[in-house]
Amino acid sequence: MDVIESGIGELFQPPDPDGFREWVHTKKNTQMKDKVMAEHEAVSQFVQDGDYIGTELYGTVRAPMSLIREVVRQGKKHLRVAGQGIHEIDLLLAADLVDALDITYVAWEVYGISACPRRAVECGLVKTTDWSNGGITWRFKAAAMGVPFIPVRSMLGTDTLKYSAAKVVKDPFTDKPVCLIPALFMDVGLIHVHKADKCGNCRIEGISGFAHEMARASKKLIISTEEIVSTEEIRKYPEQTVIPYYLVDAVVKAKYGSHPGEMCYRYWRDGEHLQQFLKDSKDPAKTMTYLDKWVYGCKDHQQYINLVGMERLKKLESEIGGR
Amino acid sequence: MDVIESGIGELFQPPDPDGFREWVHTKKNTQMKDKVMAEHEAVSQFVQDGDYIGTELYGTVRAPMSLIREVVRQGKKHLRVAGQGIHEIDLLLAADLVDALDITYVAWEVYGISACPRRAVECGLVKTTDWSNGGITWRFKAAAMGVPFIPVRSMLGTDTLKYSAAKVVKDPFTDKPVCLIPALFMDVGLIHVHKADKCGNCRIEGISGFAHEMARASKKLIISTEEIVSTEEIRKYPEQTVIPYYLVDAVVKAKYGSHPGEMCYRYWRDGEHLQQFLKDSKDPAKTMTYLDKWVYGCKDHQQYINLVGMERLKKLESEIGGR
Amino acid sequence: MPDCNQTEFLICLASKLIEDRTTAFVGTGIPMLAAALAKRLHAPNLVSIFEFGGTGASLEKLPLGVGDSRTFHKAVAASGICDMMETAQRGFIEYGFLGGAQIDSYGNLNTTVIGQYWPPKVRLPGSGGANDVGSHCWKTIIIMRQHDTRRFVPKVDFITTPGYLTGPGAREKAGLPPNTGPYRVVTNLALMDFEPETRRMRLIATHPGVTKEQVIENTGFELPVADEVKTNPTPTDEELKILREKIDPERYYISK
Amino acid sequence: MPDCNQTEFLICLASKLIEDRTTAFVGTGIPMLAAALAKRLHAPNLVSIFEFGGTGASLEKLPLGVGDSRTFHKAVAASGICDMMETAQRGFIEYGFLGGAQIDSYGNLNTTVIGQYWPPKVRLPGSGGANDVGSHCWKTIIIMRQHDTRRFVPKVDFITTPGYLTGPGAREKAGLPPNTGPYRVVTNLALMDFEPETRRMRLIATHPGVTKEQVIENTGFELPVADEVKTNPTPTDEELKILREKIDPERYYISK
Repeated sequence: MDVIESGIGELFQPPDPDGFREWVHTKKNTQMKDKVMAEHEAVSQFVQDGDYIGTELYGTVRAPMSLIREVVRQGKKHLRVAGQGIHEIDLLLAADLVDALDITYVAWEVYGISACPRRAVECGLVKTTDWSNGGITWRFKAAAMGVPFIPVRSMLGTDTLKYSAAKVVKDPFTDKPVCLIPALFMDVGLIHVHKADKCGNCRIEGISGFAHEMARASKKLIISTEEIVSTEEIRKYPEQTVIPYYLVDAVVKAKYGSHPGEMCYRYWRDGEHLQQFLKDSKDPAKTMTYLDKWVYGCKDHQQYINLVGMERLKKLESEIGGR
Repeated sequence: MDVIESGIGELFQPPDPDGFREWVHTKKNTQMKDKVMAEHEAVSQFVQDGDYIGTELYGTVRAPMSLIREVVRQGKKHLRVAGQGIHEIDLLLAADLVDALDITYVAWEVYGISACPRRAVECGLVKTTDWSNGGITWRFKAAAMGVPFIPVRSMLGTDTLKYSAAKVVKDPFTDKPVCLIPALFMDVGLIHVHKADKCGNCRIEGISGFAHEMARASKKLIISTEEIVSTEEIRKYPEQTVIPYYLVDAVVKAKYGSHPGEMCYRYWRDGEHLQQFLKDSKDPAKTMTYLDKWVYGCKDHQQYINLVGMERLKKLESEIGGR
Repeated sequence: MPDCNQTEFLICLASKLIEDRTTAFVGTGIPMLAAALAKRLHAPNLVSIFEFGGTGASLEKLPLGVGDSRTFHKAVAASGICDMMETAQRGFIEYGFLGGAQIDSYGNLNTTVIGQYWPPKVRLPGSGGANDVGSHCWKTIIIMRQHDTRRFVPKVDFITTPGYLTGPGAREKAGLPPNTGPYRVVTNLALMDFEPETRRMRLIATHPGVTKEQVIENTGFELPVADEVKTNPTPTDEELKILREKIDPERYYISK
Repeated sequence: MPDCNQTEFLICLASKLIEDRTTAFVGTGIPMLAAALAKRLHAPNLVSIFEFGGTGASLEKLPLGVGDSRTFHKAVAASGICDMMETAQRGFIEYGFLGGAQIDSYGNLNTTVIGQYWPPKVRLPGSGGANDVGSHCWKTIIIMRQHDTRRFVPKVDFITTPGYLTGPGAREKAGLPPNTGPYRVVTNLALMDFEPETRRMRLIATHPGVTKEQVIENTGFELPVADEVKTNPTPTDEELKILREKIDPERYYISK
């Protein structure tokens, strides 16, 4: 099983299943206990300068926006970041908190392209390693499986592979080339869910994106949730638990925590807010004004919500599709 | 990435992701259409002599027993079989339909050990290749992922590996040995679920065992279901669909389809029936008497259910734990 | 040209490429509109698959992104990205839709950078799911809104997504699944396929009022021409009405 | 010996090895009873994990198998086998419970065949989840109901599940996760651990009325003896009452 090709991209977080196991064994608590805390406490306790962090799903859809705003507020520096990047990564980049990006897609879909990542990457301030969307998610999956890599049939033959840190080997069973994707064990995962109990057992409605994988790939895991439910309720439908408590370090209550993004079955995205930011992002000064108002200007998520206003939020609730 | 060790076990179904893809492309229909049919039709149309088949979960728990009885009734021969083996594999072995077993566990847990696999294997009638339970399930998972293998950290250093068809290689990322488990793409998968719509969108309550993986690893997939629900109901809670319709070839209505095994939240196992079979299994003649009565003697699942009797079934329903 | 803009023309043309009773891996933008239009017209049984987990949504309202709640509204399944990517990897998805900033004659696409890799002259969005779609779907349909020599280039700056790579057999040699690859290229000028022997892009139809020469002129590499070059059909009134009134009434896409 | 049978003694002893506030990978049989007993007495916060997906069940009723509905009754999660095996593989499970037909001095276990591999003299159940549990859990507790020289052998016919393989460092060399391996062996005669320098089984405590010599005599390999050999505690009346009345009232296991 010879290595045919090795991507030349930097591996910002090399796969280390044994290191992850050791961390779990010495630092992780498998006791079922109350982990509810304020976002300030969760972020200050579990995110450190230099950490490799990941966010799920992406900026306009069920993203842990209230947690990301808190990370920016606390000015956690020299972060290395993975994930689909839209509004959440823009905020980190605008606040100059990121050293390196494992990147797959940093645009705003229907709305266009944000200027934040372009500025950061084009002037060489932020290092990048590129992956396909499948590729980066399979990196989480490999970590979630507790193995150093998984084989996939993406990225082969392309510069996406060449500039990644994947490898191509000859499969010893079929003798055909396959791409090996290195596992991505993260220091911190941030995930926003519909329901969690106080111990961290979580439910997600609708698509689960890559929550299953990222939760399992994170040494430290902070959950924000629209709603806290009882453990009795969790125990009634155990098959609905996507993230079991033992993966979770902190549970933060954050109704409207995905705003300005959407939360399926709960509230629709705030298109006006998003498009305004996108416009502002073209101008570094206006980007800072946005941060001053919406992030630094709010002491916590509650103040942010007050600033958005209940009228707007009720409107967004009325705009989301039902079941 | 050198191969350090290769298991000497026979690979009864070598991994062939390209062959699977080609099969899907030319033989599988992605149209949403009515696939409800009688078990006789499903088995005669989709199971052939010599097929490699798999069953989920296992003999006493949410197993496709009505389908297995139909396979025995139709006398499908020279089967190669994977999966946890309890009552379902006993029936196939007792009827002398199996040439080869990818084996992980063939006992009856609390009840003891059935004589059927012992007889078949000890006299050399049935070839075996051993895997760990994780190992064989990861084979389904690799197939479900569409790749030729996945790396795991089980089986290393043991005879379980030596007599399997796994390989040990040096991981090119960490330089440590890992075990590569070859994908197991099956000809036929048989899965029993709680609810399905007529197109084959399936829901499972409680643990999902390895249904997700086996459904995706099967070229042909026959579903039996306790209940047929409307597609509207399926569309209301799309996150509950464990098996989407496009994987499914046939949907067979089979209330009490797991009998004598249990079906969580529906009916408890029929301990008396199971223990009687286990006793009978020690004696080849009595084993045949069992088959004559419970399999060959019933023209279909409905006759089997009539033979069991509603009184017994209602009692089993009353014995299962609620939510 | 009919009384519609180029985007509308593109969408209607792309929509017609989708056969009924199939699956399509649908990305942000024109693919969503094309799939929604096909579903309302000639392909009611089309199952659209979105990379973050939505399968078989009703598409009553136009999704604004590949993870939004409309991608699984009344869907038959809502799972996650790995499940969808692996569904494609196992060969279950017929059509994939792709776009790009640059394309070469083998259909290789660039959506990553203009210029060197890092730091780049222009940083583009990146692969997203494109590389996976282009690797695993049986037939990828490439949509390029601007057919010009800046975009149709002899060599893309970065191969984000594999077309036929360096020619016949190259995909298989690289380990990509056999018999996959670009199927059609739809642009604001014309429709192209890939010549089976050489795997090079070939002109097969032009839009009304567009000449072969115009297409060739706007292509930065040698573009073979099929023996018979057809004229692409103008969108019908019905198509335009549904597109404008039902699918994108807010004109997120079709006004561009 | 107290007024209880060997199985009951074993269960109570195994139960005491489980610390509170931990996770245990629970297999069919004695492990289920030991976990249920621990949960009702000294380890109310024990989270039991069953290989087919049950996590943190109430264990109000005794499961009859690792997939039955009691393994996830009022559980906090009910997923599938891959999730559970990978949870162990990632290092989240503290204790694993194993048994076997044969064991050697390094704690290697055989549950596959007696005699050659195929056709075997006696076909045993196979690995089931044992190999995975023994590979990934931090501490595996081995339960052997019959301590005799037929079962405690110099060389097992087949290494189904890894103990310390050939000695110190062998697990790591084979690629197994570091710092894992057999922790205790509980039998009908005694309690053994594994000597840290040699990784060989060592006698650390005998049951009441059992002598060191008896244990050594019934062990088919050289069995080192700890400096201080303790006497294992007799089950208390409370333990036996709970075991007989609450945990296994139908005597599926404890009558054996």
